[in-house]
Amino acid sequence: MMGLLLKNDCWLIWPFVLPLFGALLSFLFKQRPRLPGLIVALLTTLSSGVLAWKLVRHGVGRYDLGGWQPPLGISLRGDGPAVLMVLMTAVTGLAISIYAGGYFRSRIAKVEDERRHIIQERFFWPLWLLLWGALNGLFLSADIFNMYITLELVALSSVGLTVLSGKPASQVAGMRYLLVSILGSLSFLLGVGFLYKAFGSLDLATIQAALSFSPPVAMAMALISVGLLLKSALFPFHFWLPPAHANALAPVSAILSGLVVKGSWYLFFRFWLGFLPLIGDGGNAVMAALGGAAIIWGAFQAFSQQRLKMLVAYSTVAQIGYLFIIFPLTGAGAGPAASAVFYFAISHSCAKAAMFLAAGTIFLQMGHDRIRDLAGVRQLLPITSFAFALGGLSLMGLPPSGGFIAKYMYLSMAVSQDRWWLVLLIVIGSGLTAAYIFRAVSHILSPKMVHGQGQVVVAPCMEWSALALALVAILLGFIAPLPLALLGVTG
Amino acid sequence: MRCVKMKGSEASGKRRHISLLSLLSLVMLAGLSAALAWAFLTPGPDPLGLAHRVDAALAESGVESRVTAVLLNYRAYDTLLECFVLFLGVAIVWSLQPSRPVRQEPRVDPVLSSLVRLLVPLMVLVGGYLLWAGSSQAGGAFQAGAILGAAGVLLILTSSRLLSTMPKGLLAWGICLGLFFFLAVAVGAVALGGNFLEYRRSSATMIIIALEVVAAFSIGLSLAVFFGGSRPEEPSERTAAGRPPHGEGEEP
Amino acid sequence: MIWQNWLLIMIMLSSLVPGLIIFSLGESRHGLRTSLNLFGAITKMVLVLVMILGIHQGHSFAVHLALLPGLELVLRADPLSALFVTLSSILWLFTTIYAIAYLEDSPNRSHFFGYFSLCVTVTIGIALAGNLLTFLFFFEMLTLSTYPLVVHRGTAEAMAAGRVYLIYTLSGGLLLFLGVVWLHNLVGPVDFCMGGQLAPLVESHGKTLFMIYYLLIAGVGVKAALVPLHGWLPRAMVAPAPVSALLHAVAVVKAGAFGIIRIVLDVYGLDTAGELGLLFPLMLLATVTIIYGSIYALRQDNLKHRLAFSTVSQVSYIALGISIGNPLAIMGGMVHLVHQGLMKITLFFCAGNIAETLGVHDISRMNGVGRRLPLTMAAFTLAAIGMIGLPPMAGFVSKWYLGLGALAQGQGWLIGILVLSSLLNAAYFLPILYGAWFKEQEAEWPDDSGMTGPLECHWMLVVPPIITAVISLLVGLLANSNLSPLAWVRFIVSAGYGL
Amino acid sequence: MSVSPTFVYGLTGLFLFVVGLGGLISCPQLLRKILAVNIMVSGVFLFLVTIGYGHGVIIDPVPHAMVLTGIVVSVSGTAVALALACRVHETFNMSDLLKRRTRSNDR
Repeated sequence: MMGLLLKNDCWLIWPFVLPLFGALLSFLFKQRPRLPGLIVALLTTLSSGVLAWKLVRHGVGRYDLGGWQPPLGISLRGDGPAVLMVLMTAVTGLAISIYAGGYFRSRIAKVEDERRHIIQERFFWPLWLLLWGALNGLFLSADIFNMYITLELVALSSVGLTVLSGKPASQVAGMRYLLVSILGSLSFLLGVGFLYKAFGSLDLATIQAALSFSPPVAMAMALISVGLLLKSALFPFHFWLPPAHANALAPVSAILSGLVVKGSWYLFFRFWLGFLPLIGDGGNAVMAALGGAAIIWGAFQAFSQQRLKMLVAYSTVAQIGYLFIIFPLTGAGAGPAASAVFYFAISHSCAKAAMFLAAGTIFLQMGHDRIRDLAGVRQLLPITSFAFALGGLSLMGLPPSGGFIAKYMYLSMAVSQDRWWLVLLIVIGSGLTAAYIFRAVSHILSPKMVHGQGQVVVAPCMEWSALALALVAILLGFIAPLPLALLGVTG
Repeated sequence: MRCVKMKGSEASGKRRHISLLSLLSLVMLAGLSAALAWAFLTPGPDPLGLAHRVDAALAESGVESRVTAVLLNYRAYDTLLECFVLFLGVAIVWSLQPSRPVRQEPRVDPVLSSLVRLLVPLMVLVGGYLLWAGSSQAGGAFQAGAILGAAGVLLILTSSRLLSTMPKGLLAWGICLGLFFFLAVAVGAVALGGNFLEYRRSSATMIIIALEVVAAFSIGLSLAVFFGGSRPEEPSERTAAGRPPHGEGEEP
Repeated sequence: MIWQNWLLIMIMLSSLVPGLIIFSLGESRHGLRTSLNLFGAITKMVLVLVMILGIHQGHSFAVHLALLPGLELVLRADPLSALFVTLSSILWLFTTIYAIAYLEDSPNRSHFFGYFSLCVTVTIGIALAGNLLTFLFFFEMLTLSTYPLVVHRGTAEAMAAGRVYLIYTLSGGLLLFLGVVWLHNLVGPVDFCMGGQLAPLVESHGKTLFMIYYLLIAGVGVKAALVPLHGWLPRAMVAPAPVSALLHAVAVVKAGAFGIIRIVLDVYGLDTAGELGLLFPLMLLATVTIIYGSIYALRQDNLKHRLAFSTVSQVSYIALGISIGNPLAIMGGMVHLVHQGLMKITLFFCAGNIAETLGVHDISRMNGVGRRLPLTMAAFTLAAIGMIGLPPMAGFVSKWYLGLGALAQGQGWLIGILVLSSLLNAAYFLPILYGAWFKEQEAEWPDDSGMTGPLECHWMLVVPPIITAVISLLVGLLANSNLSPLAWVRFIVSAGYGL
Repeated sequence: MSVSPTFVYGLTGLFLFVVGLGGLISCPQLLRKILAVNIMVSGVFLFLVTIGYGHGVIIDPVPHAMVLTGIVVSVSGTAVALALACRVHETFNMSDLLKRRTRSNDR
């Protein structure tokens, strides 16, 4: 019986079944939700790892849920990109989970208002595990209506996590986030309706095989794109993101910036590539123009922020741009473009999550995150400061880091396809990124000695998990052939 | 005087500005509706849809109602996730910490309470019927769940402490029960050698009915909890409630 | 063979591992930190010696790591890299010794020595880079590992200098990056080999190669402080003296100059570069930098600033030698890599001593220093004379070969430049020497530490400059012996060009 | 092309979607925004239902199932939105997100 549960194809279900199960458990064990939460996080990570291994060994996995083949039933599809995203979620998610364990403990121990922190922890775990499961379900889904439901799950749990901090700013941000999210989902759902009307199927592969141009299809594509862009916070739809990401609890900020935006972007990428024959250069150019605007605008905003978490949040706005400027480069074959953009996505996920975790630790220690007044953090929290700097290194795309590899691939493709305006954009974007990162890092790593900062109040696991994540971002600068080999498993 | 005048002109300028904006959005909305109508009305490919496939597989599904077959057999995974959306809603509503004490016990209206006494059993009955009908015609777990939820809402209206006076944890278990059962069925199918959520032909009907019953119960409970609007306070919390969330150490 | 591959990695690790351990050490672990530093430095020297012997016997050393499919990180030891590695590892040892004493009571030493070791590791990486990508890889890392050293003091001035440094070097890094990517796109991965591999493309892609060349040169030119990209260098003088010494003599500026050598000789190749007309502009740039740096050095009163502009001027000899494009001139340029390093590090050690022991920073207040710090000033004098290029010092050897090469290439006017530069060098060094030795002390030293005795200050501050000064004398005196840098450079050039 | 009820329902659904969108954009009050979203939701569902009636006799049950699922999802969303709106209202003692901005501008 155990054997049957661990059959080859079965590995596709565990990355979302386990967290869903864990969400229920941690919801019920409200006295100590941390324990089931951490155990399930570990198991989910393991199962994601095994899934990746199975993918390399046996090729693309398909799984017909309920035994019904599509288009009647729903199927899961574990190809390279999907499994890579699952793996990314697992690595980032595990580190965030470990961080969260220490984070809530430190807060409960620190502040007199401990009841509220206990309640926050109690609901953090179910919401976070549900989000994790929903993300995995989203990545593995091959059915467009199923994607809608997973999107909703992701959106709702993100909103729940955003408002968990309970402070007024996060409530307003969460409200706006929720409305934008629902609007995006509805647009997506209407698009799904049009697609079903045009193709009589909800299976993405079936639809893409039968693809031909007609007004309903164009409308569906437009609705789905706008819906997903709203959720991915691409400029000019980014307005909701910075307050939501910056005002959330530290692990939540990391989850939102590192993982959640990747979910809707991933769907967008799949749809867009599948419908590429219908879209043509015009649509790609529009995406790249929006991406470029995001890079420039986000960087300027990040540079002018006074708060560390706001800076990191605006940095997310800017980095999302890189996920979209890839589209004009798909002209010479989707393979290399996918490699570049997915590599960018996974390194950004690790780096950004590490930076948000580090920023949260700094916040907890200092009681504020005004960039100007952060001198002396290095002495109190050397590991955290180092983690922040390493994450920044990867964002800037300097070697050795995953960001460097991604930037190399981007530039290489842009040069080889003679897209000089993209080259210029990437170069300028890198310069601006370096500017705002160093603005923060120069204060955090400032050698100024500051006395009387008091005792270190954060748990060691908070510092080390952020560092581990940052080190993964660095490590990605050396092991690129492995993730790319995984990504290349398609068919 | 001049000052007032300026203020007036400023205000009118503002108004003009706003009206221009709303005009613009009106134009855009009109354009959107035109585009939607165009996309809807132009003949495109007109596929058959999945109706015939659903019909062809109906014999194996274990139920006679096509919609129920889709919901709880062919696309049961969607339904599973949808139940999790409900659960998620409950978790979020409960996680929102009240910033002022829970509202006062409402004055109990004698008409309402007698109506409730009359209505609730009837609603439970109707819910049961809908459940039973679901396997062959319109109806099913969600409709039944909605009726049960409405019954719950009525009960809460007559006694707002109803949710908090329930035994500790029972509510949470009740909400999770349907999900646990659903997950157990899904994973159990794998353990028995099938696919996730794959029922054997012989037991399909029974499983689906059981699923419907449990799901209807959980759905009804969740809907009633939504109406409650916040986490029912536990006895230990009563004193802590009402603190505004502006404590120090919060991230501003 | 296995050990040959491991050797290069060990050379890298010999400074990386102590560096990482030092990062985690507490501030008070002075003894352990010192022994780790010295252990690393000495181990590295021994390993480098083994490597040189191996190269001499015809072994080849290379390590490969695939960064991307078809794109490798390559560490390879060829004679040119051996030259730079040797220079770096020897000077690192002395700088470490010096820094231990220099920073004796200052805060944040763990941080300082951690980045210090990291910086040397990265420099060694630059030296051993076997292809352009690897060079870029370490070149960018160098920026990051030196930045904390530049801002080490943490003052507002230091932070501002660090900002300027970053703006210059990161922009340069971006240009270099773009150039590398573009070139890779054209020809695939570019390995360093004498003569380059771009000759077949001159016909078809001349213009592109032209543009890539300027991107690359601009990228490395920032670190090499070519005018007008030199602005960061004088400002970076706010760093502690050992850092300045390291920046000027070993790491940053040298990495830039080394990059110019690699790009011109090993990526483009002299012939291709000549054919594309790329050498002459570089030559002009180098001459302008030489004169500009010297003139500005004259105008500085702060000793370290004068030395900084002197560096701007002197490092361009290397670029000049390469751009003349004649084997003799290349020899002159390459050997100046070593000679300038030895002399400049001596000068900075001495400047640090004077500042540390007497609190004197300005040249106008240095009158009579020679009597107070005779050993330091003796070392300073040797190095300064070498810089001016008087025989038989090291600087003379470099300039001699540069001149020979220029004549052989028919660029006689460069002799005039060399002479002018030497005169300017003399003009800004001799007054210092004169004042220090022959003038009377005018006022109390601002901050005399009062150390007297057989050695004028801490022995670890005095011994390194003396040794480097003596070495710089010896490499000039014994230039013709088989062990001199000149002999090694001749070996490199004759292997590549058949002298 | 004969005007069948299906077309009317479908167009109505799409129109409701647009109306709701307009409301969502133009109404500053949170409660109205939530109501507007619900109008949009109804529009989408109406549209989805009409898809199933494309071929006369055989009615496609899949869009129906989609609508049923969608209803539950939207109920959850609405519940969360309402609960959150209550909290925002309690915290700021106001009913919309705009008012706070204008108030602070007035000062």
